[in-house]
Amino acid sequence: MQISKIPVVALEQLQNNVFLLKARSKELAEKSSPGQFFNIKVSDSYFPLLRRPFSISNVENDILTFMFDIHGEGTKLLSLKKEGDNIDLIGPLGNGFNLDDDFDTAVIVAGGLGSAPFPLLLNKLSKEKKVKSFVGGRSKPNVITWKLANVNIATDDGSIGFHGNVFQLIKKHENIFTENKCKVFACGPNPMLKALQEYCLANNINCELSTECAMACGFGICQGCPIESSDKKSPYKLVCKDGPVFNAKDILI
Amino acid sequence: MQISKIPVVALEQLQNNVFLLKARSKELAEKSSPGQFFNIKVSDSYFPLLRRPFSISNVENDILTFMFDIHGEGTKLLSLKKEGDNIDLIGPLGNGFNLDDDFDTAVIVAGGLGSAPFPLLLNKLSKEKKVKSFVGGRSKPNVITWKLANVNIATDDGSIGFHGNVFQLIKKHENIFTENKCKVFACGPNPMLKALQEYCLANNINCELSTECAMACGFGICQGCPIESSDKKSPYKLVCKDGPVFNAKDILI
Amino acid sequence: MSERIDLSVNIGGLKLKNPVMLASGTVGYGNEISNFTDLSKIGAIVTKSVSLNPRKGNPPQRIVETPSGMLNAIGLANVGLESFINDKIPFLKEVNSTLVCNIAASSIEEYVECTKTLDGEDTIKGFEINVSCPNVKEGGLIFGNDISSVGRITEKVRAVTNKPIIIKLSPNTSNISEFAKVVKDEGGDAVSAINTLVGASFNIWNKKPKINNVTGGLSGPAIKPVAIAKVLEISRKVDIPIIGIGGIMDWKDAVEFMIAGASAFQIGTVNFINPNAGIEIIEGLESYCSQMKIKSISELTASYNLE
Amino acid sequence: MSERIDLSVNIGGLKLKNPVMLASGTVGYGNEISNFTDLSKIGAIVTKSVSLNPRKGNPPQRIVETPSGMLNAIGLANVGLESFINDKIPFLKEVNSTLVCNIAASSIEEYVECTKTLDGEDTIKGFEINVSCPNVKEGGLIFGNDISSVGRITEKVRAVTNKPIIIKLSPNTSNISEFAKVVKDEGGDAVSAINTLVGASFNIWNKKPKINNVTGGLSGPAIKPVAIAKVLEISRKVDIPIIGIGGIMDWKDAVEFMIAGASAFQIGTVNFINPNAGIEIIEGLESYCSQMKIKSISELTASYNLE
Ligand SMILES: Cc1cc2nc3c(=O)[nH]c(=O)nc-3n(C[C@H](O)[C@H](O)[C@H](O)COP(=O)(O)OP(=O)(O)OC[C@H]3O[C@@H](n4cnc5c(N)ncnc54)[C@H](O)[C@@H]3O)c2cc1C
Ligand SMILES: Cc1cc2nc3c(=O)[nH]c(=O)nc-3n(C[C@H](O)[C@H](O)[C@H](O)COP(=O)(O)OP(=O)(O)OC[C@H]3O[C@@H](n4cnc5c(N)ncnc54)[C@H](O)[C@@H]3O)c2cc1C
Ligand SMILES: Cc1cc2nc3c(=O)[nH]c(=O)nc-3n(C[C@H](O)[C@H](O)[C@H](O)COP(=O)(O)O)c2cc1C
Ligand SMILES: Cc1cc2nc3c(=O)[nH]c(=O)nc-3n(C[C@H](O)[C@H](O)[C@H](O)COP(=O)(O)O)c2cc1C
Ligand code: FES
Ligand code: FES
Repeated sequence: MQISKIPVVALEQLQNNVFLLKARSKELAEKSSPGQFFNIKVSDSYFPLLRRPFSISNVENDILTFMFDIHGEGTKLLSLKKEGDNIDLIGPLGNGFNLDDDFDTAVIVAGGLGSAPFPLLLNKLSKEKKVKSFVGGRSKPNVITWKLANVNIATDDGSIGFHGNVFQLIKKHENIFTENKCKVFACGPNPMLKALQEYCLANNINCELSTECAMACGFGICQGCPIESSDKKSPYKLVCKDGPVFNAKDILI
Repeated sequence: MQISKIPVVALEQLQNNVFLLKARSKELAEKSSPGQFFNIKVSDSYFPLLRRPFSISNVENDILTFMFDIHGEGTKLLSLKKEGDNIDLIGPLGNGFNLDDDFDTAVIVAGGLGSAPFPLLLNKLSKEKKVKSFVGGRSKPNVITWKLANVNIATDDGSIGFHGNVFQLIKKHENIFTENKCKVFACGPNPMLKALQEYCLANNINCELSTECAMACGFGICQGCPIESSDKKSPYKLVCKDGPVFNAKDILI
Repeated sequence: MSERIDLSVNIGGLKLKNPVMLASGTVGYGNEISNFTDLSKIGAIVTKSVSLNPRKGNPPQRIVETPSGMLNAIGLANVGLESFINDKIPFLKEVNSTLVCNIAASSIEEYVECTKTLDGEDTIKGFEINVSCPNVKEGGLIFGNDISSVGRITEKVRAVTNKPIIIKLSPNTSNISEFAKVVKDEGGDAVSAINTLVGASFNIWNKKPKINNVTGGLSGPAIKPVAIAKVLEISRKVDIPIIGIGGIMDWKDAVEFMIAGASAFQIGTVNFINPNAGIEIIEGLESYCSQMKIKSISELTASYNLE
Repeated sequence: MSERIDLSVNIGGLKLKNPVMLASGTVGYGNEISNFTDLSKIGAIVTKSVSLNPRKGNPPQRIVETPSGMLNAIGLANVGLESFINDKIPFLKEVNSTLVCNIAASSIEEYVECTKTLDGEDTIKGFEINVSCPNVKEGGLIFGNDISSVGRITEKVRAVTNKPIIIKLSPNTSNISEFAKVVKDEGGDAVSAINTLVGASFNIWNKKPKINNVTGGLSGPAIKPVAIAKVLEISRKVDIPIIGIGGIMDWKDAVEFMIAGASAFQIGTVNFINPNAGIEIIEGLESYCSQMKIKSISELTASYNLE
């Protein structure tokens, strides 16, 4: 957890509106684990004022990759970075996915940009584990399968893969949960996370959810990013510090 | 006077901290006259909020040139423009130099970036007129003589040319005012303009001064840019609309 | 295209073809800005504050940029009532846009005198009474931050005109809705909110204020959240039409003000940067309404959902 | 290098090694930010507002970015007095930075109780009394915008401690200097100005407020000109030490506040973006002073030149 300035080595367009920002830092590459994020300063001025949080999408040798789409002013500026620029970032931040649990099959569930953290996760996953990925999107161009394995696709409009949402698709493959010792790793829009959470809790499936929330600091000093704890007596948890990855049983979405 | 978006054709470093921004517009090139300015939007967002005013430095065919140094946030952003970008600008604005008076010798007086408007002036000046230029700067790197003719240089530190300020240099060449029918055209810091104004009024020399002032709109709607009129009874004049070039006898500096 | 959207609004009797008004002090008297934009399409023009006698205004420096904003201390520079009528109204008449005349004064009598004199001008469809200029020694905030003065000004001006009266409120107070309440009680037709916030800025090298007047009025995007909160406060507490002002740069900002309670809105600082902003906002409003299936823009006013 | 510049300041009895303070609510209890910056070099840390009992704070969304600013409605989420003493003070003790404890409350009795309880903690060198939080239903601005409440709170808190008392003032008022005056009259040692401005923002697609609490507090560079004007107003009218707060991003902003009248200053929002800003500001102040031939930074306070 530190402030660093590291050089951009490439800004690539992965597809459509999705970009990959690659930057070099041996030290940060070594420290990063799947599900953690960096809080990135997108401009040299104080406009936009706040940093923007992005998951670490992948690490290859000393290259960190971030995956993003153009959403507003901040991501637009990020998409203009080019080789040779320096980016100023804080991290790695937060608690990522826990890969040490007892499971034999990793079930990846991603909606839209929710695919971002999983290349690194698969990278770090022990080679003995099986992987099953479910990836959803509005339409074909929104489906991101970059570096995922064993992918099943769902689109709202049916333009590719299953016609429906990713949760419905998973239900069609329910048998994997009975046939394997699964752990679910999910990232995507709240309705998706919520449906998945309910399902996993009801069926006693180990499940981790990567959550999102507006953030100011990203490291626990502003209290801007609360998420309701499932333990009604305890106060809010902080997405940036206690998360962004939570076990499905620990939070209310 | 209109809002235009025109393509940048080049961003060149003239010297040291001085840049030339070249952009193409046949229409604006035709409309521009020496001493007028454009109010340029330096970014695509509303940060910085206000446009930045720049004199038209030169016009060659359909290419407009602006000359600037990096002063603050706005000029820094401007220096990052590159071929293919579009710039959004309002103008040509204001009243420029009057070249139709009765004179045979144009005496150009420029301090620092005050050299900016004179390439176009010389360009438009009838070929019969003689030109004599006096250019001052703090030190050698601050002296800008781009496209000027018959240049005499003064530097505060004596690193090139006369050791002293440009006004002292002119006094050493006083004879030009008696030997010719001169008109003085001046642009530069206020103390320079003030000294020159006093001198020209005392010696009955026709003299036009290009003035500067913080501006919001640049075209007369905000009243942000007053300059004292020498006619005590009349209210302020507006630098953007009534100027930026004024006859030395019309204003108080 | 879908059926025509009704953009017209009625602000306490002031009928406009659309809710876009150009704010006082940011369009002069219309001449210069008409080079850049079609004033006949704009809902209304609010003229630069006029006072009984001409005012020279403050010495320079009058403006300075701040983060996402600007400070100004123009000091109500204006041509005075007589020249306004003789020299400025004729052009404004031609423009074919609804005209609201903004009046500033340093005494209640002066407000009354100006209003009375201008009441006969057909071209003027309403008055905006500026009780909130932060940049003059007399009048200005001494009135604007005192509830009873605002009440008395409203009452006295009401007595001399039947045209719509809008009182332009100061944000430099903790209870703007109480000011709106007194305006309503004394017969005012609407309030406009907000005028600029008092601000200052120093040059750290010579320790002088950057604005010659020491303090100035802060405008632009920086103040938008404050302005939205003020409009919302009035909307929740007082039943009076509100004209929202403060940091509107585009149609999205304008929609935000209407949701927060405004019946119409004014754009100020943006005119300096994009003098055609008003027209672009009208276009943006139209497509927003058609996307949201809003038939009449007035449905938007105070449509906030606070659960 | 030239001779050492004296950066120490004395704010009504509160002695700091330099004028840089980290603002309440923007450094938590010091732990997390200590990963990024050397807290032992900072003039003082002002802790997150503590109340008698723990507060859960407001439901999300608590923050939203605005042009050059942000709105927050944290709702004074804090661990409560007991846990503050037991769990947080020990870390803060180690840090070796001067500690100012910020107290928020919903009754005068609660202010008094908290101050009394904390008075015995040696680590705490002074109290900042927050009478100006815009984001809670009880207390907050109901106190902060009422002169007599501010007077009574100062008086009662004064009675239970001899340590320096700083009252943190609300900017959401037309006459901040009158509040500063009552603080002085009732025995307060200093004022800090400003807390956040009330602001709001709406999502135009679902018409809901972006901040769950509807309104929030505006901080960051957007408010700097307003804060400078408030500090200047107090400085010109009341003889009391002022701690300047609002939109300070770098040493230049800090110098501006000191010129405008501040004896010290606090940095808030900038910590979120650059958690090492405090140290960078100290370095900037040193080189500014040496350039300007200022031997002691306290010479800068209220050094404005208004001609
Ligand atoms: C822990 C975490 C990890 C993330 N990882 C990724 C990622 O790998 N790839 C990716 O594309 N996006 C990711 N996001 C979302 C990303 O931060 C936003 O898309 C981005 O901040 C949008 O900024 P903007 O200026 O383009 O949009 P604007 O809408 O203009 O931003 C305005 C404000 O809202 C905030 N904001 C907007 N959208 C979001 C959002 N979805 N979540 C949180 N804050 C938001 C911004 O940070 C900013 O403060 C992540 C968010 C979090 C919290
Ligand atoms: C009519 C006119 C013509 C000009 N022509 C030229 C030119 O040809 N070349 C050139 O380099 N400069 C020129 N200037 C000055 C130029 O506008 C400023 O250097 C520029 O605005 C600085 O912007 P910034 O953001 O880099 O500096 P900052 O200091 O960050 O700007 C802050 C604010 O102050 C204003 N400002 C700063 N310096 C000046 C100044 N000298 N005059 C007016 N406003 C200022 C800016 O416009 C901005 O609003 C001209 C100014 C005027 C009024
Ligand atoms: C340069 C300038 C001059 C102004 N002059 C006046 C004025 O004469 N009368 C008035 O009522 N308001 C005046 N205002 C205030 C604006 O009408 C408006 O209330 C304010 O600028 C906030 O809106 P904005 O953020 O869109 O600019 C002026 C504002 C600016 C920036
Ligand atoms: C997220 C956040 C939380 C805050 N919490 C508190 C608080 O608990 N108590 C307090 O007195 N001020 C609080 N403040 C106000 C700051 O201390 C400071 O007065 C304000 O942010 C203006 O300074 P800035 O512009 O440097 O941020 C908070 C500000 C922010 C942004
Ligand atoms: S973003 Fe600041 S505490 Fe989480
Ligand atoms: S800059 Fe607006 S009137 Fe001159």
